[in-house]
Amino acid sequence: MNLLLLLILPLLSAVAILLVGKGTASRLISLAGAFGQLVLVGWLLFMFLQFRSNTPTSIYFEQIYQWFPTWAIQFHIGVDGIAISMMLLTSLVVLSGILVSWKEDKYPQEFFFLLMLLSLGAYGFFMSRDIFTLFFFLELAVIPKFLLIGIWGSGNKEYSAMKLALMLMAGSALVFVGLTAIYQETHTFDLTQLAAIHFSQSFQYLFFPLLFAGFGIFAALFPFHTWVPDGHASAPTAASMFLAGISMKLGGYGCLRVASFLMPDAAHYYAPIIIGLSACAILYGAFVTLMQTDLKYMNAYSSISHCGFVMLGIGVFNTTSVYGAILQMISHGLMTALFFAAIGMVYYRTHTRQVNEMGGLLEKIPFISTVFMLAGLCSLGLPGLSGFVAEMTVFIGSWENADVWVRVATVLSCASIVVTAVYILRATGKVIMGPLRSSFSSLRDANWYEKCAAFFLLAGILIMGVAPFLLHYITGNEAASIVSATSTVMFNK
Amino acid sequence: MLLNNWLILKQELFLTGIIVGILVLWLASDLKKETWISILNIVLFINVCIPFIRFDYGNIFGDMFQTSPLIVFEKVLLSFAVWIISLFSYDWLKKLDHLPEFFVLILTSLLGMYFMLSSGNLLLFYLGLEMSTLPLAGAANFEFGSKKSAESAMKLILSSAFSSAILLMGISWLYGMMGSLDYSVISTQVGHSPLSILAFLLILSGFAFKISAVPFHLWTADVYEGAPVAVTAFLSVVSKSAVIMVMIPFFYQIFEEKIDVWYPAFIFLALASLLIANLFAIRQQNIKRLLAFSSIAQVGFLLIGLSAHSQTGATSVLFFLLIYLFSNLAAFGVVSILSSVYGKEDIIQLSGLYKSHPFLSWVLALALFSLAGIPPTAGFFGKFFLLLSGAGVSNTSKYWIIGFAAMNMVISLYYYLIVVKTIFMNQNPEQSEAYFPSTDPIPMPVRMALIICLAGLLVVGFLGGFYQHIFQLLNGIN
Amino acid sequence: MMPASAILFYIIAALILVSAILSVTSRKIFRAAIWLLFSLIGIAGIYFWLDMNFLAAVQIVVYVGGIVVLIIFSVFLTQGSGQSLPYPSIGRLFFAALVCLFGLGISIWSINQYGYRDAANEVGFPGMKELGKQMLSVDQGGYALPFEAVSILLLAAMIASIVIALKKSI
Amino acid sequence: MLNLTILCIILILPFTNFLVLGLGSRSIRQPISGYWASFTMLVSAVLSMNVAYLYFIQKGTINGIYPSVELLRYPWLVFGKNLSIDISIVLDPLTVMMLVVVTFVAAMVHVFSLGYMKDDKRYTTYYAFLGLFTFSMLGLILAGNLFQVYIFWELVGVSSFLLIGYYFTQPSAVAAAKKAFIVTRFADFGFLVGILIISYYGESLDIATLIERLSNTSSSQSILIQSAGWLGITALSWGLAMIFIGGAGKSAMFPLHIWLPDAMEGPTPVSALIHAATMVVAGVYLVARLFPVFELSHSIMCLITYTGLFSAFFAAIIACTQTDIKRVLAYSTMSQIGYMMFSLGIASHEDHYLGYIGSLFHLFTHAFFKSLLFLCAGAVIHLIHSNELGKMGGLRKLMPITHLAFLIACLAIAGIPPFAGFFSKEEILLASFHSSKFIFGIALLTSGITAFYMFRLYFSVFWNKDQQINSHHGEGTGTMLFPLIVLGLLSIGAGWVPFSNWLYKGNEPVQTHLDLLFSIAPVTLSLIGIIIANNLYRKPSDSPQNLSQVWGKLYTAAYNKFYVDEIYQWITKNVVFKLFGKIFSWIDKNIIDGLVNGIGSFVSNVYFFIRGIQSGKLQDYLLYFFGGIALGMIYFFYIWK
Amino acid sequence: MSHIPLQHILFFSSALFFIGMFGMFTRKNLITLLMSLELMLNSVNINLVAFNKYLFPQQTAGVFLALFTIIIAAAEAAIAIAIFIYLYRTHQSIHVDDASDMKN
Repeated sequence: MNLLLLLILPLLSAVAILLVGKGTASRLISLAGAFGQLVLVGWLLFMFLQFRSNTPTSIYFEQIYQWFPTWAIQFHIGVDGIAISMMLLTSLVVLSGILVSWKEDKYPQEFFFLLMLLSLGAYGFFMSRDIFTLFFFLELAVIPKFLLIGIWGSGNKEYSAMKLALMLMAGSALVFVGLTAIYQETHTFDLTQLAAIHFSQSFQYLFFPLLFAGFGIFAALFPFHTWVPDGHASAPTAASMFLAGISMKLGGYGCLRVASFLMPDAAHYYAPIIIGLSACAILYGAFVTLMQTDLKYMNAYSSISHCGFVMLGIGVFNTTSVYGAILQMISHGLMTALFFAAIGMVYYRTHTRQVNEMGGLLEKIPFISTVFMLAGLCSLGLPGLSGFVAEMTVFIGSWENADVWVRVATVLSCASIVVTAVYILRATGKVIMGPLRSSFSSLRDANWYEKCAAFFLLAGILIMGVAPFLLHYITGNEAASIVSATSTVMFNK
Repeated sequence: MLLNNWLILKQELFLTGIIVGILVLWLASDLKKETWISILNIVLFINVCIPFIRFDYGNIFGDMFQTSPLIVFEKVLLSFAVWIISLFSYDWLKKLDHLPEFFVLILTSLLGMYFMLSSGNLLLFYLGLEMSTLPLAGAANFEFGSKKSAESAMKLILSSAFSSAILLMGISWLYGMMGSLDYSVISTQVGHSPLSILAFLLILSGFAFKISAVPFHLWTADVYEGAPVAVTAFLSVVSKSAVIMVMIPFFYQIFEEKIDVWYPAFIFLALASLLIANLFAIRQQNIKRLLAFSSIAQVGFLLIGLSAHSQTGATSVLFFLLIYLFSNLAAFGVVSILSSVYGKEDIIQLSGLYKSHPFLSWVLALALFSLAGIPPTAGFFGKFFLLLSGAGVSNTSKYWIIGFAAMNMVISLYYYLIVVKTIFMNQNPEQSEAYFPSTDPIPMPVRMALIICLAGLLVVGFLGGFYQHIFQLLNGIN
Repeated sequence: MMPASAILFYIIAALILVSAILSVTSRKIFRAAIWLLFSLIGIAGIYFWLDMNFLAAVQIVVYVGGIVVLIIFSVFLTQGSGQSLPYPSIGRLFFAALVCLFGLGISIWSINQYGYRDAANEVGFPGMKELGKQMLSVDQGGYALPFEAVSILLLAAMIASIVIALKKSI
Repeated sequence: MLNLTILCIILILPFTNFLVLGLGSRSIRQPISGYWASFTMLVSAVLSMNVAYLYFIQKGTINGIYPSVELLRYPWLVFGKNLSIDISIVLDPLTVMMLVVVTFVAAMVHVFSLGYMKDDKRYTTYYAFLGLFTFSMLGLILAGNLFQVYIFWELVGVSSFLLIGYYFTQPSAVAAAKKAFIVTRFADFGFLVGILIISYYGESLDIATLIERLSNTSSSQSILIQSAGWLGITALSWGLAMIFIGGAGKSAMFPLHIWLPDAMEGPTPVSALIHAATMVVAGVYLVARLFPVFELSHSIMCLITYTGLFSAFFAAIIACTQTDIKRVLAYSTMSQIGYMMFSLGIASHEDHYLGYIGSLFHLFTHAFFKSLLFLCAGAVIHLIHSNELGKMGGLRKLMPITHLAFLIACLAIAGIPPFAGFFSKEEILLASFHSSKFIFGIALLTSGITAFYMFRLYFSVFWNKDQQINSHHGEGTGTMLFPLIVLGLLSIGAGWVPFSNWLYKGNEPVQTHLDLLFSIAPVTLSLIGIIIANNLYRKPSDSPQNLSQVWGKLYTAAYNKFYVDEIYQWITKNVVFKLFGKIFSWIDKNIIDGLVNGIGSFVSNVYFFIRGIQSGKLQDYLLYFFGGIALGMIYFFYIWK
Repeated sequence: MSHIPLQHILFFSSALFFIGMFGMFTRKNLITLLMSLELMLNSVNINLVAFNKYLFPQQTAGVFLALFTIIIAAAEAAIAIAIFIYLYRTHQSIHVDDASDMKN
């Protein structure tokens, strides 16, 4: 299958939205586009599985085009299991994001256009095999994010949009310096070629922190996370879903695929710091979430906590933990998107996101409340839903490291499951349970599009939660190969 | 002189022809403004296309005047920018009392740049430099009725005269050491005596002034703010590009041996420009001033690229200049409309622009994003390659420099985003109606200019082949 | 024993410097213009002293006859000649003097460092005829191109000056 | 034949109920859903008994022991080479016993709920939740993989949450549900860490493998886990202690018991199912399951013993003072589970694991009589619409069958022969007698107190003063009476099951026999308790009140549950929220976010310090211009080279 | 003339240059600024001519540069004075600091 299709489709639908214009048409086009993406990714997955059994290589559907020969920059795309599963996540989130914002009536054309652009960036990022292209797609999403939050957001939206854009830009600035250094060291941007190169230790020690912190800002690594709460809280529903569901994964994926993968020595050297920060993010994020009363802030902070698991997995960097990190990326993507969708639906009806101003919604809007509850349960790691699978894999993985520091970090991270339960139940208890407020007595339950949106995400969560072996079938080997590839590089020196 | 020699000069000759033609037409007939403008736009477009008729390269006037594919390319860029400027200044030009004179001045300036680019000799270089500046000072005064315009003209002419006096002093000392003004002679015998360093510093300051690098930049903001938008655009795009284009052979070839002087100097200028300009730009209320500081910051990036002292560095600089041309002209195009509606250019007046003028809003926003270096706009590629080549030197602290520049990109993003925010997110002061009246349709030429710029700033970055082409043009530059 | 020409040079130089200093410090603008005039004439004298007659003539024609007159006219146009110029602030004076002295010091130091060959063999310097030929020559060492170019510059300058100076103010 | 299909049917039936009824909670009409669910559960129960028959009778022993049968193993989630979560179904005597108990009690509760819940709006949802619970509980007990246990452990937790919070419009129910979930979640944290420790050293998550490796003292895993340690405690003990915390949380052992009394906010049949018979004994089940491993660590066994013992005694005392019928039952549940727990703790090979057998036997019998008690209480509450003892009294005339069932259950729990409780308790007491006199003494005392408070309950509800109940019905519907009768019969008869023939440790059944002489003491003590209760509560009188005043502070403390809740509340409020939450969010807002904003505002305010450069005065510009050159001169002439 | 070392002429021209620069820094009247500027340009011309005469008498580049500088200076002066006059009309002042509306 031609991977370019996955770039062309969002681009075409974006252009079509711009050209066709007004409201309904743009909605339909974007829906068709998003659905097309899902189909394409599904088809890609199918082809991938078929090909993999025939020809075992590490990268599939590779395409290389010369782009800037002066710099040896190629437009090099290709996928493996991890990339495909991330793309699957993207397509699900985008589709449901579009469905959720079906009734967006402020500049719908532009709204859907920007969403399409965002999805383009995400696909491109995940399929890039050249870190220049990867960086290009990483930054591509800055404009849409800024505009989505700033124009369609709520609350202190301009501040949030600005903060988000600047912090992400700062992250990519760090990444950029790292990329520059890698290029000047090797004169190539190609990931496949870079993978075979062993950087000197001093080089790794110097530039790994830059790359990791840079991508870490995207992934809400602990001290760099403050864009997350404001950004997520102010963003419109679809943008929140995208931000938390996909955008933060770009960071995790980058940390894994670029930083740790290319510089395993440094990854090993800095592992205690990364692990410490991740454990801090996990527990700290959870405790801060406890104190939030705004639902979106809550979910945003809980995202910080959950993304800590991703970083923990990457920090520990063994087969299981990396696999756990990948699982957690996917799981968190689906779950947080669902949560934001549910919050959005609630907000759309009640016009408040303050936990204390709600109550008893289960009686009036059972569907949305159930979705809300399920998202919450997934977030607190209920077995049968995706969160459990991912978190447990990370725990097991990081426990495999017998270092005391890692052990302590792991136990602290495990402790977060309690705090998570506290805040999730507090929210569900206050929002959907309890006596119904009189002002909410005339709420109407979910519309078809909201149901569809929730359905897609829920399906993902449930499939992953009930049958994690399916995902293992797609990505398990890749996680192992990432770790083993780097360990051979490490020990060859 | 043979015909061939004249053909080498064809761009200059055609431009001179235009100038003379304008004067003749001005004296001989009484054309309407619209006619003037359309004729000029067509002629300027032809001016852009002239070299494509036939490519002639060579040195004439005893190597005083040189052309090469690179120089022709650079001239095309400059004349293209002038064409765009004349397109988008349509509204302003229509109201201008002295339209032919204005064009005479602008085109003389362009001619000066042609000479400067083609110069093989410091005399012609100096002449070209002055020729490109002095008429502009006059043109800066063409916003008659504005006190600011006169002030900016005064500041421009006095500070540029001051800088050229200093530059000239440097040239004179250099002459005293070399005994010749020819580049070919100078490049072979640049010494390392203190006087040569001093002379070189003075010359460098002249360049730094023209490209408005910190701390030689202080005239920039004031002049940009006061001058008519067309002149500001010309100053910020054409003048600056021309000088930077000259700097490539100047420092890479003629003063190559002086690299241990100009490399640290460039780095200092670059970092200072980035930092100071960004810090100033953050708080600007006037969009022309903002763009002035932004252009200073861009110079910081350009200097980092220039400091690379390699063919790739030069390529990145030229590539970036092209992108900068599109982005900045797009921004100024929108500003010129703003200016012609209000007579002033405060950022706050862009409030709610999106409601009334989505097209203008997108153009301005994308232009600013391109200046900020954010994909998918071309500015991303431009900056990426500039900094990437800047990291190609063998200097231990190069990554600090790149990191500093990268962090400055973040700061710069802030003020660009403020404008974008104003366009898209601010409410109109009057709830009912757009602050920016949408009654007047955008005139055809302006629309055309904006579309060209928009296409340019969206597409150019992706053209890897084009980059390669520039790279080949620069063969032999180190 | 210093030859007369040398003494002449020092006298002219001193005259120029003194009048230049007076020109930049005089409180009366008209006097400043006159001191400038002296200074420029002195420079023409230096050219004569250097045997550069053509240049000296140009100096007198352009500067003395042109620019200074222009300056004096503009003084008349812009203000009464009797008006005293305001004092600059002491700090500014001091600082400017400091900076200039620093610059001068550095220049003199570096000029001193640079070992100029002593006055070279007295090859006959091209005369006015030669200069004229070179001015319009298109070959090596010819200045036809700048000559033509500068004419366009002058044209533009003229047009600019006319437009600007004749424009009625707001 | 014993095969996967039959077990799958048992498992899938409740799960299908959950799915179908949950999804169709609005379209499936009221009676249909209930009847369908009850029918399927009855089928499940019958099938389970069939399984028990097949396992114990038909298949029989091999070399004197009942072999464990692995019917299913599918790698569900693979973690690297050694560890994987295999979804598995393993049958061994313990499992089969639990299977029977769970399905049977669940079926009874389903049937009972037909009547009890018939007026409820979310009737179908209720059955869906019940289905989920039953499924999870079955998954838990059938698990052959430690992590699978954890998975279903969590799932039963969430079903418990859903069912406790079933009346979600009542804030108290919501609070109770949250409390139940969070407290058990806290315990699960321990469980998780325990799993991590044990699996890391045991290099497996499979229970059988773990037991095999760890109990074989010469295996490398065993040597490692015994030698590794932290803070002077071996890794094995750490792991087991952590796992026990998990079990203690679920089984409401002190100090993690606080959720159980509050959990009574749920519908009463739910309490009968989850908080009396099945879920709360999961901790006991877990310890029993891993008993061969627990056995290895003496200190942990002690921990189990004393936790259980204290909980039993502690809960019994509180139960004497409570006035809410369900709370009394809840504390009695806690007390009984404490019994089971300490009994497990004292089991050793010296007395042929009598404690182990006794514990599980008690689990078995307790399931019946305690669920019966709850269902009776449910029937009463259904009539009275209140939980308060003060509003009840004299109900024996109105609801004779319930009365009889309740009496049977009370006698059973009080350990009066020949009711079921007698046999199981007897074994526990015997084991404790063998173990330590102190434990025996406490256990005996507790047993007496149990009899007292159960009969206090009984008399208060069914005797005492006659309440004016203006109700058109006395007994509930037939569907409510049927389970009472069945369970009543079982409460009488369950003790006669030859339990120790089927479920034992070691190579052969333990010959338990009734030592009548030994039984005298506990039975007498129980009778004394009953008599005291009779005197105090049979007729309305002031004596209970006087008595409580005599006890004074102790009574108040017990009435207030010894202030454990308050301590927890103080900790949550002051430590979790005020200390961590507040401080962290303060840090986040002020330091981290403040730093980001601070950098931002610093950068944007530097302008005000440097704006003077751009003064608008030309000559300043020129000065700066030359200053730039001068800087270059200084650098190149003085610093450079 | 050969008795005068080249250096002396250069010192002299440097002095003139910095006198002019001093004027640029301190004078407040725009026209006096222009005068100072002319001094600076003239000092350069002296330099050029002296170099040409002393060191490279066989060619004429210095003289020509000086010549063109004079011409350019004239053009510059013309435009500058026109601008000053216009500025005087708009600002009613020729004081350089009066024209500082644009600043930060």
